[in-house]
Formats: sequence, C-alpha cells, structure tokens
Amino acid sequence: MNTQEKGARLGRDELAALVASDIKAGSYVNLGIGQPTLVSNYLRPEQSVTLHTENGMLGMGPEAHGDDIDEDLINAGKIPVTELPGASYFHHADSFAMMRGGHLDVCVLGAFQVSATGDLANWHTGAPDAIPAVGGAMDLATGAKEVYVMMSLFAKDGSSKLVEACTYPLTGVGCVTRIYTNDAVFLITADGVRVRETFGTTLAELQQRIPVPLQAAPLR
Amino acid sequence: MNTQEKGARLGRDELAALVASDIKAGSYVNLGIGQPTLVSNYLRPEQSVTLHTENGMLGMGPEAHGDDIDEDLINAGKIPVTELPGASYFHHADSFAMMRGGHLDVCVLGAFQVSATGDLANWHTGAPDAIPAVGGAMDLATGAKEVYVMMSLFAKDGSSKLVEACTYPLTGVGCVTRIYTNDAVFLITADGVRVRETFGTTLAELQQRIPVPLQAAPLR
Amino acid sequence: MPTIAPSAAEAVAGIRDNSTVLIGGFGNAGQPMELINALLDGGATGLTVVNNNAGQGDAGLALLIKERRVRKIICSFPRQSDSWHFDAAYRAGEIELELVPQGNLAERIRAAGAGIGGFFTPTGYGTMLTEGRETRIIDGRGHVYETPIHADYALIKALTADRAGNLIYRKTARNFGPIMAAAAKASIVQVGSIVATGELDPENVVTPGIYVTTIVQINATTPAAAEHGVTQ
Amino acid sequence: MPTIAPSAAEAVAGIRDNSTVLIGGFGNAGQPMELINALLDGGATGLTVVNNNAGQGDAGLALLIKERRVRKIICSFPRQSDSWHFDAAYRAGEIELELVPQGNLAERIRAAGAGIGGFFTPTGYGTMLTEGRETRIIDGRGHVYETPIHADYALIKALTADRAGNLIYRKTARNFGPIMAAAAKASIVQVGSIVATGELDPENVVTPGIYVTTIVQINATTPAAAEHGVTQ
Repeated sequence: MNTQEKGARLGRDELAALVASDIKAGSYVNLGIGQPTLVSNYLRPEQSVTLHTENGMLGMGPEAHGDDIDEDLINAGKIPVTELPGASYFHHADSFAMMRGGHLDVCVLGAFQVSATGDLANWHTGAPDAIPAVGGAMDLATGAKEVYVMMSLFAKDGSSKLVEACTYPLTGVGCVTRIYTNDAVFLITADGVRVRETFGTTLAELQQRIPVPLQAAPLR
Repeated sequence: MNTQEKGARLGRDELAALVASDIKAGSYVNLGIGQPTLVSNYLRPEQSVTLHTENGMLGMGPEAHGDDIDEDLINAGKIPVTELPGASYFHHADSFAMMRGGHLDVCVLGAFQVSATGDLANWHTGAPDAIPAVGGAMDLATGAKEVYVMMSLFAKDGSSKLVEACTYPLTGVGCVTRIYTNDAVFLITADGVRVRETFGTTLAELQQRIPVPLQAAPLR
Repeated sequence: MPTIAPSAAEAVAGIRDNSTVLIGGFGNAGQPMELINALLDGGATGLTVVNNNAGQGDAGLALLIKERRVRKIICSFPRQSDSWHFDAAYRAGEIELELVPQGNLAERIRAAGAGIGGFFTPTGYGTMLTEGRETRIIDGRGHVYETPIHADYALIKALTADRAGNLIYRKTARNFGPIMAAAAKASIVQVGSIVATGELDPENVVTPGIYVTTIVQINATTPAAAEHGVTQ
Repeated sequence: MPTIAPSAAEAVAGIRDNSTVLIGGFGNAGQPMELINALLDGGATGLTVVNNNAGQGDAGLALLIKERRVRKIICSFPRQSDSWHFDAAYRAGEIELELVPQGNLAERIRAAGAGIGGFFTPTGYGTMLTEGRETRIIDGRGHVYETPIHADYALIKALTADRAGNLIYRKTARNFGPIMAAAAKASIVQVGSIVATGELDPENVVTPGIYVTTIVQINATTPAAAEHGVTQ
C-alpha cells in the first residue's frame, strides 16, 4: 500500500506545522477561529502566504501585544492583530465577495463532523436549547478553492467524526477537500475518501473505527 | 384655470435655466448627454447641487479647457471635465449602484417620446437598420427619485412627442415625473398629465395638438 | 448635503418607535457606541436592529436589548461569552432572531443600497438556515435566494468626515459602515473629526457624501484623523 | 502573488483563441491600449470581448474588430461617431452583439467576481433588451433576472501597483478596472509604475493584490504615480 505510516500520533503543534507546510507558496489563506489559528505560527516567510480576515483585511500579521494593540485592528475572532506590508482594507461586502467568489486558495476550519462526500458540520451542535450563531462559517466553507478541516478524528466517546452522513446541522455541502487529524490526513475525492498518511496507526486500524470506506492515496 | 401662461416660447437656454431653478438646494443630480448638459450652466453656487457622472464620480465640475484637460477625467459623454472640492471617485458597479439604489434626487434626460404614464423612449429610433446602443440610459431612467425630461414638444413633422403610448422602443416604464419643453412644463401624476405652465401658448391650444388628456396643475 | 448635529442625542432624535436600524461595527471596532447610547436615552422602542452580533457585556446594543427595546434582531453571531442580555431575552421569548450567514448579511445590506431586488448565493445552501427557501441550481451548484435588507436608519462610526459628508474609516473598523450607509433612508455617522470640504483626497473617499444624512463629532479615543487620508 | 512581466507582449502571451476577455476603460480613460495592441500582435482569435464600447477610431479594440478576431462583443454602447470598424463587422454579420444596459453590465461583472449566481434588477424591465427574460415583481416593481459575466482574462489599466499586486487608479480612469480584475480567472494589469510592497497605504488600495495575476509597467503619458496615494 502507498499510505505513509509514520511513527507517532501528531501533537497539536505538529499538526499545525503539517498544514502550514502543505500550503503552496503565494497562497491567499483564511484561518478559522480556534485550532486553525495555530497554523499561522508555522508559515515560513519564504512561503509568502497572505492571510485574509473576513472582517475586512488582506495581509494580516501576527497577534498584537502590548503597545501594538489597536482596537480598530482585530481579526474575525476579535483578537487584536497587526498589519503587514502590502496589506489592504475593505468593507464587509467586498470581503465576503472575495470569499464567495472563490478567490481564496485555502480556508482552514475546525469541525464537529465531516462526511465522506465533504459535507461539513462545524457551527451548531443541534442541541435544542442552544442559541444558534453562524458568523462567517458557512461563507468560509462555501467560498475557498480548498477547504481544509483540522479536527480530532474521534469524539470523546470514541466515535468517528469522519462519518457517512453528518448528524449535526450542516455548514456546507460537499465543500471539504482535506481533513487533517492527529491520526491521519484524509483527502476527499470524487472516488471517495483516501488516506494520505497515518501517524502512529495504520489504515487497517483506522478502518475498524471509521464507518466510511477508506483507500490509500497514491504517494505524493 | 391655474396654469400660468407666460409671454413667449422659451429658448434653449431659458429652458435650461428653468430646469436649473427647479432643482432643490443640496440635490444630487445627473445630467444626461445633450440638451440636459446645458442645465449645469444655470445652477447657482448657493444651490449646492452635486453632479454625478455615471462613469464614476460625484462632485463633477464644469467642462475642462486648455491646460485643465486631463484624459483621465471625463464625463459620461467622454468630454473632459473638472473636479470640485468634495468630489469622490468610485468604480462602475458602485456608480450604478448609486443610481439604481435611488440615491440621486434628480436625473435630467432627453427623449424621443414620453407617454402619459411616464414611459420613456430615448435610446433607439426602432429603425430596422440602426445599430442599437443603450449606454446608461436605462439605468438613469430607472434609478433617480425624479426623472425630468427636456425635449422639444413636437417632432419635425408636427406630431406630439407626448403620447398616449410610446411607439419607439422603451427606455423605462413609468419613470418620467416631469417634462420640460419650450412650450410648456408637464407633470406626470397618478391622476394624469398636468400642465404646470405654458410659454406663448395656452392649455387649450396645446390640447388640440397633444393626444393625451391635459389638466391644469394647481399653482405652485 | 448632510446636517452636522451638535450632539449624539440630537443626531438620533428623529428615530421613531418600530424603526429598522442598521448598526455598524464588528465587535468593538467601528461600533458607534455614543450613537447607540443616545438611542437608548432617546427611548425609541419596538426596534428591528441589524448588526453582526447581538451585543456584548453591559454596554451599547446589549443594553438596548436588556431594556427590551429591540423587538427583532437580524445578525450572524448572537451568542458570545458575554452576550448575557441577548441570551436572557431570547430564552424568555422576548426577542425575535433572524440568523443570517455573515456574508449573506453583508450582501443583503449591499443589495438594498444598490437597488438589487434579490440574488442567488451558494452560501447556506442545503443547511437548516435556508430550509424552505427558494433554491436554484446554477452551473451545477446549489444556490439560495436572498432579499435586500432595507432600513430606516443606519448608525455608523467613521474616522473623519468632510462637510460634504464624505467619509474615511480606519483599519478593520470599516467593516459594515460603507454598505449600511447606502442601505438606510437616513444615515447617522459619528466621526472623530470633521474637516473642510476638499480636505479628503477624492481618490481615497470610501463613503461618498450622498449616503450620509447626519454627522456628529465625538471626541474619540482612537488615533487622530490626521494619521490617514487627510491631504492637508 | 502576481508575476511582473517584462513587456506587454509577454503579459498577454497566454491568451488562447476563443477566450472571454474583459477589457477595462470608458472611452480612452482607463483603456489598456498597450495590452490590447499586444493581444492584436499575439494573434488570438475567436474572442468574446466585454467592454463598455466596441472600439473607437483606428486603434486598440477597433483594430481587433477590424481584423475579425472578435467573435462576440458584450457591451452597452457600440455605436459611436468613430466606431466604423464595429459598424462594418456588424452589418456584415461578422460579429455577434450582446447589448446590455451599462449598469447591468457592471453589476453582472461584479456578480461574477463576488460569486453571486444571478440577481434581479429593475433596469431594462419592460424594454426590448430584456424580452423573453425571466421577470419578477418585487415590492410592486418589475425586475429582470441577470446572470454573472465570468471571463478567462481581464486587461486593465491602473495608475500604480505594488509588488503584491495592490492597485490604485486615477480619477475616472478607475471605471471598470476593479470589478473586471475580480471577475476574470487571470487579470493582466498595465500600470504607470510599480512600487515596493508597503508603499501603498492599505486604507487607499482599491484593488487588493489577490485579484491581480500579471503586472506590466508601461511608460505612460499620464501624470506620475507620485501624485496620488503613494506614501513614500
């Protein structure tokens, strides 16, 4: 088989570093709130990746600290950030036009569940008493050329978050192209789910716990 | 009757001056190509009228001459113009959004025909061999809060250009609110066509030549 | 030509009960706090409010909601760690919520200002937020039909206005300001400074004065207008 | 990140036969004359061209039409006093014309860049230009359905680019540039000058670099870049 099996399950930062290294040089990227934000720590300057934040900016720099904090300069998570040379500001309709129009190369998002055909559930647990809040989740899922999900592969009860069909309310239909987890990287293709690499486990072991047919991906 | 009858048929410049004096102070106005352009000569500074040109500018000044000519600063008729203090530039979609969204107070247009219900025909003679060209005519007719037409009341063959129904292809449906001609000013109202004033003629004389029921308008 | 109001209270004095009010800002950036406070003091009730969020902490929009002056809110992200006043009103059934994906919210506001009657967007297709909505498959992709959000008033914060009403903003505080200014019948703008007509570079105006009804200068804590875009 | 091409010829070298090409400009303002001439020299044919007009005099787009390289033109105002090459091609039945009201043309281009699948506009309702089209009465007013105009390439003229592809324009030469840059798969931009990344004020960028594929510097006759928007 072609899947690369590597030594150990990836830690949180190793996973972020892997995602960062997979982003092509010169890409325009939106990193969702939470775990995906970590990816920015591992982007190398020579990659020339330009970060978008949906509240109206391209060329976002790292989180601001101390005297650099400016209440007029925040990211979509409302965290103070900085501005890099070559940045630009625009209003909300222009910012979401940029996303919806398919101009971002990659969007990295967290998820509750992803289906075998790339449906994404990441905004709502579906709990009857929950107050729903969607923000830009559906726009991010729908707009980017590639949607990478970063998530733990198994829920706390041990069930797979890669599923045949999402049971949580959907964020987008057929939008996810890759899933990065601590145990393996999955590619969602027209031919089904392919396992690109595993970390401290094997495709056979994963198949026993994941209710979706898995195939090995061709070597990169 | 209330209609004001005045001494003599208006000349071209008198008509432009009348339209100019009817525009409320502080208005945002688009003047169409041709006869309507003359209106700008009679707008008084204390009226603080801001001129829009659909190729992307608010705050357009008078035609440019000599050294003031700048090939990057033209109006919709492609004539070099100038920039006034308080001007702004924007792209074509934003410019037509400004028109379509109903933000302009007045648009002044020429016409081939206007119907009793305010239908406008001003872009195409309907001649079978004519090459059609519409430009911004339909957008101007559709978008402004008030659409004033400036035209001669009678065609060269003596027929009325104020008609029951346009025979030329339409530019917009029910959009014209006033018609300024050298012989009279007409208001298009929900109750029909009202004559606000006449110049060197009477309502009764006009009614003999115009195939649309005319009523006197209440005095202003 | 806009009116220059002497105070936030006078700027919002015309807002009637049951109005629809667009409120700018994303988090605190661009939030017209002084105008919201003046609206609170003014007493208008039965409001429909459009904002990205549903208030934070114990200030501004959160207080309008606490005082039950907001009948309905149209927003993308009501639930936050400090949205307790919204949470309480919602659980008590005392506020109506229309939840809209953020980009559809922005585009619906833009459509109102641009005179677009409705549009098809792929965002939200196949989700519970668009159940029962008109859909259309365009180039093989599912789209849902969205309608413009027209409003009576917009409350906006900008960096600087000139006396013709032209506006510039600052960094990510621009967010909803330009589209809300265009979508409302009357736009009320608080700015850090008002300069003479002609002092803003026409190339750099973000909101043309045609979209601005009322301006009020609020002594802001943000950096001075001189930092950006003012040519003199 | 955009490519910086050494010449107009190399900038347009990738344009294939039967492409759809958006061409900026309104009259001569913003017309990317050197890129159009390079396209003419490059030999691509069977083109669908989108421009406000259909060429003037004996230059640029008019020559592309004269040489019968344009299969179809989508525009608002083809007939001008000096549009003789278009007139001849049209009367000979050798060019297809799709006539679109100017604001619908602009909004359709904007929709393509913004990922909007289609929209309803009041402009053109009840006229011969929209006969047979889907219509809808919205708030008592007739609207027609319009679809996005996607394109393979955009040819644009801007004042200045930085190396990240951010663009500023000059006066009414801005016109179709920003919306065309966003609507095409690849946008090729001729500029008067290219400055280092960081020299354009982020508040004043009109077209963010994400929309720009190729930049070429053309020694322009228009005033220098230093006049506007460059901070250093």
